[in-house]
Amino acid sequence: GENLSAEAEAAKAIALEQMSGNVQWSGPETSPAPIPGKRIAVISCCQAAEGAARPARSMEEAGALMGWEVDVFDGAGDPVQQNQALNAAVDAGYDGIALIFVDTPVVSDGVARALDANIPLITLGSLHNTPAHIPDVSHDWIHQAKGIGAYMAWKSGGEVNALMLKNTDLYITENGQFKGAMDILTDPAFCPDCDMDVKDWSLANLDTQPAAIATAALKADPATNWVWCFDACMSRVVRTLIASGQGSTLMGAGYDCHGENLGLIRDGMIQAVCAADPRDWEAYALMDNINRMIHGQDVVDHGIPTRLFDASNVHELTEHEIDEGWQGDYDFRSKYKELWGVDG
Amino acid sequence: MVNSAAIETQESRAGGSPILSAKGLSKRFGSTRALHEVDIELTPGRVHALLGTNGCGKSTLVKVLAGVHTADAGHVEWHGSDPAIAFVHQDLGLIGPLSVAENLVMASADGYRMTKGRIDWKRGREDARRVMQDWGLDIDPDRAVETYGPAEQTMIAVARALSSLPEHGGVLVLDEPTARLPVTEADALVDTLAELKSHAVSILYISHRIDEVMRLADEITILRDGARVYHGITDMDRDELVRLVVGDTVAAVDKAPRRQKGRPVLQVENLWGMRLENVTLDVGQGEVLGIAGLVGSGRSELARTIYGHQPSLAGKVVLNGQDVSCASIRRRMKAGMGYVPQTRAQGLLLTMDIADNITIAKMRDLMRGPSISERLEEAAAKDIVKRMQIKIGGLHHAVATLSGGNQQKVALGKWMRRDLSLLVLDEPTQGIDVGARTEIFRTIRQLAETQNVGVLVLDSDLEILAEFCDRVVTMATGRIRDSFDGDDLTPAVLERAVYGH
Amino acid sequence: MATRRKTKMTFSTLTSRYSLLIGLGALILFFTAMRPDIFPTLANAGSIMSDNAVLTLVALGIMVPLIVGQFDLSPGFVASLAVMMTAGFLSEYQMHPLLVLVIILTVGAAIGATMGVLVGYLQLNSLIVSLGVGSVVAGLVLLYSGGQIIFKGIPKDFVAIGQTRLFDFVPMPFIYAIVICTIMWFVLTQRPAGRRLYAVGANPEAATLIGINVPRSILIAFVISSMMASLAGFIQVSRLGAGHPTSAQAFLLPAFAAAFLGATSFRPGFYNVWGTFVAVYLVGTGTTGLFMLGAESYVQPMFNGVVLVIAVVAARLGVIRRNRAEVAAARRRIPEPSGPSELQST
Amino acid sequence: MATRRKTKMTFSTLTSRYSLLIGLGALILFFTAMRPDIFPTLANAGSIMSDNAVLTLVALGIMVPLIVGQFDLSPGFVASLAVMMTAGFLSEYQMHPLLVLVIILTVGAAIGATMGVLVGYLQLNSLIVSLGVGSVVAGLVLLYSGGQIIFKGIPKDFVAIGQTRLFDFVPMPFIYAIVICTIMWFVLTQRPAGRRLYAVGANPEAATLIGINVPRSILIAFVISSMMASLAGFIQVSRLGAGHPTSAQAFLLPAFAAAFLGATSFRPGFYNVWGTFVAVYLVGTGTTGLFMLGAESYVQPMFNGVVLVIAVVAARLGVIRRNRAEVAAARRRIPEPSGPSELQST
Ligand SMILES: Nc1ncnc2c1ncn2[C@@H]1O[C@H](COP(=O)(O)OP(=O)(O)OP(=O)(O)O)[C@@H](O)[C@H]1O
Ligand SMILES: Nc1ncnc2c1ncn2[C@@H]1O[C@H](COP(=O)(O)OP(=O)(O)OP(=O)(O)O)[C@@H](O)[C@H]1O
Ligand SMILES: O[C@@H]1[C@@H](O)[C@H](O)OC[C@H]1O
Ligand SMILES: [Mg+2]
Ligand SMILES: [Mg+2]
Repeated sequence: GENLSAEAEAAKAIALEQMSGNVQWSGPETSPAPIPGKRIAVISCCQAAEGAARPARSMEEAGALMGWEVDVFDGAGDPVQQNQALNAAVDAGYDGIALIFVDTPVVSDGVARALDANIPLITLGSLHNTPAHIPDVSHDWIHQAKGIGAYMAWKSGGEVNALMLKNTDLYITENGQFKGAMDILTDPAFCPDCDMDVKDWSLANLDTQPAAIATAALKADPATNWVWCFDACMSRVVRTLIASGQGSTLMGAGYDCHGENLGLIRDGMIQAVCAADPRDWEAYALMDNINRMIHGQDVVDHGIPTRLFDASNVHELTEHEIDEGWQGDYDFRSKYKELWGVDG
Repeated sequence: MVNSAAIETQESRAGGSPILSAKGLSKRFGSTRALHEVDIELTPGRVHALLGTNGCGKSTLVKVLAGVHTADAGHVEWHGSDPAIAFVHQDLGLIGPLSVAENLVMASADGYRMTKGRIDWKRGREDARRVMQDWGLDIDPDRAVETYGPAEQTMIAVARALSSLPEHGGVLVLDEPTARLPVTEADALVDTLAELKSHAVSILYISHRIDEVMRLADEITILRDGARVYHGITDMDRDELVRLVVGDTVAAVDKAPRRQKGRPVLQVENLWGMRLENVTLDVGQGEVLGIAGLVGSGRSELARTIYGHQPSLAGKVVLNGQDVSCASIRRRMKAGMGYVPQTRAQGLLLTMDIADNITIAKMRDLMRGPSISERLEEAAAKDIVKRMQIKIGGLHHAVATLSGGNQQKVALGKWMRRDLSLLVLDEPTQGIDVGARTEIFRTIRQLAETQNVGVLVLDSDLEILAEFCDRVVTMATGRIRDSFDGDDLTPAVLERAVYGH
Repeated sequence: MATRRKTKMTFSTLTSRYSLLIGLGALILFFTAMRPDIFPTLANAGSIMSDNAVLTLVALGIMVPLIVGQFDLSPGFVASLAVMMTAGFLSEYQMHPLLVLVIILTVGAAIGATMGVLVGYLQLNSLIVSLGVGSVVAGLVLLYSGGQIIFKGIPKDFVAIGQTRLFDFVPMPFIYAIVICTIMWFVLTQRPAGRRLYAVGANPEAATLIGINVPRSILIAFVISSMMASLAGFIQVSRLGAGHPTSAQAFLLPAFAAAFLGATSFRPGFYNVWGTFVAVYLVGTGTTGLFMLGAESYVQPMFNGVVLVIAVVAARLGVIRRNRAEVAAARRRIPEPSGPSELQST
Repeated sequence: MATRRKTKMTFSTLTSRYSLLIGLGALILFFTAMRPDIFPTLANAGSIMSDNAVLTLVALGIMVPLIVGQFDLSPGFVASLAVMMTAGFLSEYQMHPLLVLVIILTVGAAIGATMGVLVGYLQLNSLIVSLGVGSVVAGLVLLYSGGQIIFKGIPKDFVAIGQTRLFDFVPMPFIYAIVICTIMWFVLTQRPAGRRLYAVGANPEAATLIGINVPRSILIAFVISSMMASLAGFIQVSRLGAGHPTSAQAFLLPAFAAAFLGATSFRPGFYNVWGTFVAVYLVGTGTTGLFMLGAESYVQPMFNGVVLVIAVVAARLGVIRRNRAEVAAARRRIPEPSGPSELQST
């Protein structure tokens, strides 16, 4: 029963496409057999963040299947410590190193040493930024972000008045999540009447700044109908807005689809949509690519899917997925076991 | 050193049974023996004086009694129940930022007065005002203690202790209460204490002022290096008592002939300050000029202003013909000034070691190449320690661990390393024992005579001033009143000039 | 000290004593003038009250060690532990909130007591002890939470504790803050126990000499600080309805800033309850107002910094002005040609 | 002060004076025993040296205000500003690194001078001033960078300044740190100027009375601290190859921890260069060692906390043990034990 403008219809099409759970395997069909006993160092940007801790756990899980020893290092959100961990991993002679949400340029000292030492190095969540020959396994961030932008345009009939809470610490949030959403929101073909108020914040102030900005900005401009930032930020914003009795007419758009945020969406608490990526799957894909690199082969694209969830399709997730995150609507675990010729 | 076996211990004259007896108290600080098997008893209605040179352990004994230090051995026994005991500690134990009234109530036996669960500030303030009036002190109970000068603070501490004693009985321990008091106030305090005897108060009294002790004490205990070397009644004469305390005879003061003042090193011209009014005076080369006056007469402000530690409002300070009125302390030092402030803590780097404190005022002569030579530094420090007879555990012990008197010697000693033309000393011998006091003044005179240093001494002890100074001026309410020299300069004359009797 | 009432107050003493309050007033007027439509509303006042209540508790807490002359750098970590324990116990074991409160206050007290013993009795440096203990507590938070947010199973009526507004206006957390401020003010200024804390901070040796148990005072101060941090964590969960493992760590610097700022007002030179309270709300109001004006995020830290510096400078200028007045008064005594005194030479 | 050589040292004095060094040794032995294959390698030693060199500079910097009795809470922000300016100027304007260095040192000096004037000459509380100024600087960083990381266009040979290892072993940043430590040690202990700084910290009033310009000393201390923070930021960029706007803020607490820890060793009771240096590397070695043992992430903060507390406790127990030994020796000299002291306090 919606009466949508042509632009909004166009946006809707993009969004709907990303909301369906129609996933096909488009990854590799073969993989070299893992050589048992390899040691892999996983350096996580910050184990205190669920979005990084979750794939770290899955890498341990996959490593166990492959007969590998996987050690997780916590970079504690600090590039200095991340670099220190990277150096330690190089010095300890690991057979492969994985970085989770650690931007390679920010730890270029350790990266250079790893490359010098010919240790396979791969990232999750660093886009394909410099240096180009460090592969990243994660999904297509821009594509996914366009879905979010389109969803926003669609749901407000092409009249988005958004507070964009842009985190500035990570390359992918800026050049993936933010860029993709803005691509749609600033495109007159989808969003002719859209108005975005962009506010920066940094992870150091995750617990204070986004919420403070949001409460004030919302009062200053009651016409604001969207607030945008990734899930960890969104949940803090939502909870603070609710605590201060605000936000009844507001919608929230986030990334990651953590359990907490899916709960907010289901309960109609401000957040309306989130964009999920199967981070466990990405972890398996990363281990698969490291396996290839150890064998001296090229990495391959694993065709990681993404999906948008809102109140209309959140019920399609299992209880387990609400706790542990979306699993990609595909039994990737069996697929990788098959590829690696292992079982467990 | 006197052979301690030669010192007899007399039994005290019977005077009622003791209320408190300490037996075999021993206390060490690192390698320093502060107390060694000391026995002492306090008896109601009697004043027990505790004497001894600087660092012999007097304050340590007081702190053991107060429970601040735990003795390594020995014990303290109370006879009778629930004694009220009040202290005037050597460093007073006042809380500077808090008001006089609060300092009083906080430490009083019954503490804060409460009304309906709250502190009754009004009553506390009134009580404090009354106490101040009782002791004839012009002190505002609302003001922070730290805004008062040392003499007033001492009186606050004394008033606090006295007011917390019961009508009858109780124990009062005073650790050099008169060191910072001018003679009139000191006399008044001694009178008060004498009166307390009739209220059956047991008093432990520490002082370096032998005359006070002679007047007040019923029995005395003398410590040397932490050990008791004498205990008995005060039936000896002054010189004998001094000999017992110092362990040696103090040579009769060499009545050096008063000297004519030479070319002036310091000229103060029409100086005005917060309290100073049109002060004009000068100090000649090699002259020791004393300033006498009541508390609050502005002596210390004059000293501070001359040294540049407090700005003047108008007028001139001229040193060796050079106008230094607007110069920094550093420049005045370079021009030849030295200064020892009246508050000891202001003159010392308490947490730093003794050698540092002695050498900090002049390091140029300690350099070996680009760095300070440890050997030269230690030699320099050792030299001063020897010259000033400072009792130390080691050159690298913190100054804070020295006894009060020895700290004072360090504060003064550092100036001996500089080329001085004027030395300003504000109460230089407060808390210094009789033997050392003479030594210090001898050193000062020597400095004046052999090196032509002009010395400006502010001291509340008029006898000392009369003895050692070439000339003494008196101050009252910020003004210079009289000047005495030659044969006019006697303690009696000074007393009349200062106190008007 | 508390004996100030009688001192005659000049206008300049008054303004310097209440500079923070004046600053807060000025800020409110300014933002009201700028955004008369949205700033001076009950709803906005309510959210400012609510948003800063938890910080108020942490700031009051650290103030107590500051009063006895010690630093407590741990409250952010202790509050985080309380956040995670509160959320965890409520959701996992369905404990009664009161029981949870008792448990986390006990844990807080134990942490505070640990620091208090190390600082008070062993006489260790409080900065290093509280940093060390805080670091261990941070580890405990990670251990307990694994970095995960706890959001499920937090009962509705528990959240009501933090989100209800009295008369649709005054948020409960603000009321808790006010109540605790009042109690602390009472104890610190009207009870001997509080006065002794100030004595310990001003001069521990002298305090010892007048029979105050300095180590115990320090112990108590740390216990209070940690318990306040725990309480703050508890209320934080009820406000937000979830437990974020790092949410309370951000309180550290603002809490110190508030306590320092507070010491410039009301009772200048002493850490005091109402100064701290107003300081928290001064900065909080500024933050909200600035963002309402659409300020970029870099403006907020700059504003905070400038407020801090202005407040201390203003307090200092008050003192300088008073001294000047005294000097001027003294000058008036000097007879006419007070200039270069060449009148007389010896 | 500098003169400790001659004092006779007992075994227990030695162990307590060098407890940090002993701790570092013990840690190295422990990790070597646990991971003999990977821990005790030249490469790993090099990495540890390199990874902690920047922190060393910040810690040495804040030590100077600590010596004059003041706190500088700003160096994390100042270092961040230096990081962003260095990265920005190199990449945007292709400036020569030396020019960049001169500029950021000048900016650092200006920031330090601002704090120094406020603290030294206006006699404002250093905690609040440095927090305030630091906060303003944090705003500047955001303003300049928009929070963005700068990593493009940082020249290779600039990065070499931070990443080269001499003889494939000793990293350049470590060499800078050692050189600066040595200079600072020399000035602080061997030159009158250093003595005077300690004197200011011990008693500013007494320092004034012996002709030391206390305000200027404080000014200088803040200037040094800020310049060291700037230098640290500069080297940080060359080490990491990018400018991260908040990466240097994490230095604040570890830098203080190192300075405090350092003051328990070498010259116990005084902030000192080599103590600080060893403290940084003690904690840094622990971090890497724990990584190599594959410890869970919660272990890291706990380890740091425990090290801090143990270090101060050990230093303290050293003192207490010394006193005990002396008391015991004294007792033995006392002819007859006079029983337990049943002292009574008032
Ligand atoms: N806290 C301490 N630490 C180390 N040594 C101390 C300490 N307190 C006192 N001493 C030492 O104990 C000895 C006795 O000191 P005490 O203060 O009792 O002397 P005193 O008789 O009161 O001297 P004065 O007349 O100068 O006040 C001195 O050598 C002093 O250096
Ligand atoms: N450097 C200073 N500058 C200004 N005022 C000071 C300074 N030092 C102390 N005062 C003030 O001077 C007063 C005490 O004066 P002072 O020290 O001269 O007292 P005093 O020694 O008892 O007096 P006098 O020396 O005249 O007998 C106090 O009010 C104190 O606050
Ligand atoms: O979505 C991302 C989140 O998962 C990660 O933890 O932090 C950065 C975000 O961009
Ligand atoms: Mg004494
Ligand atoms: Mg005086």
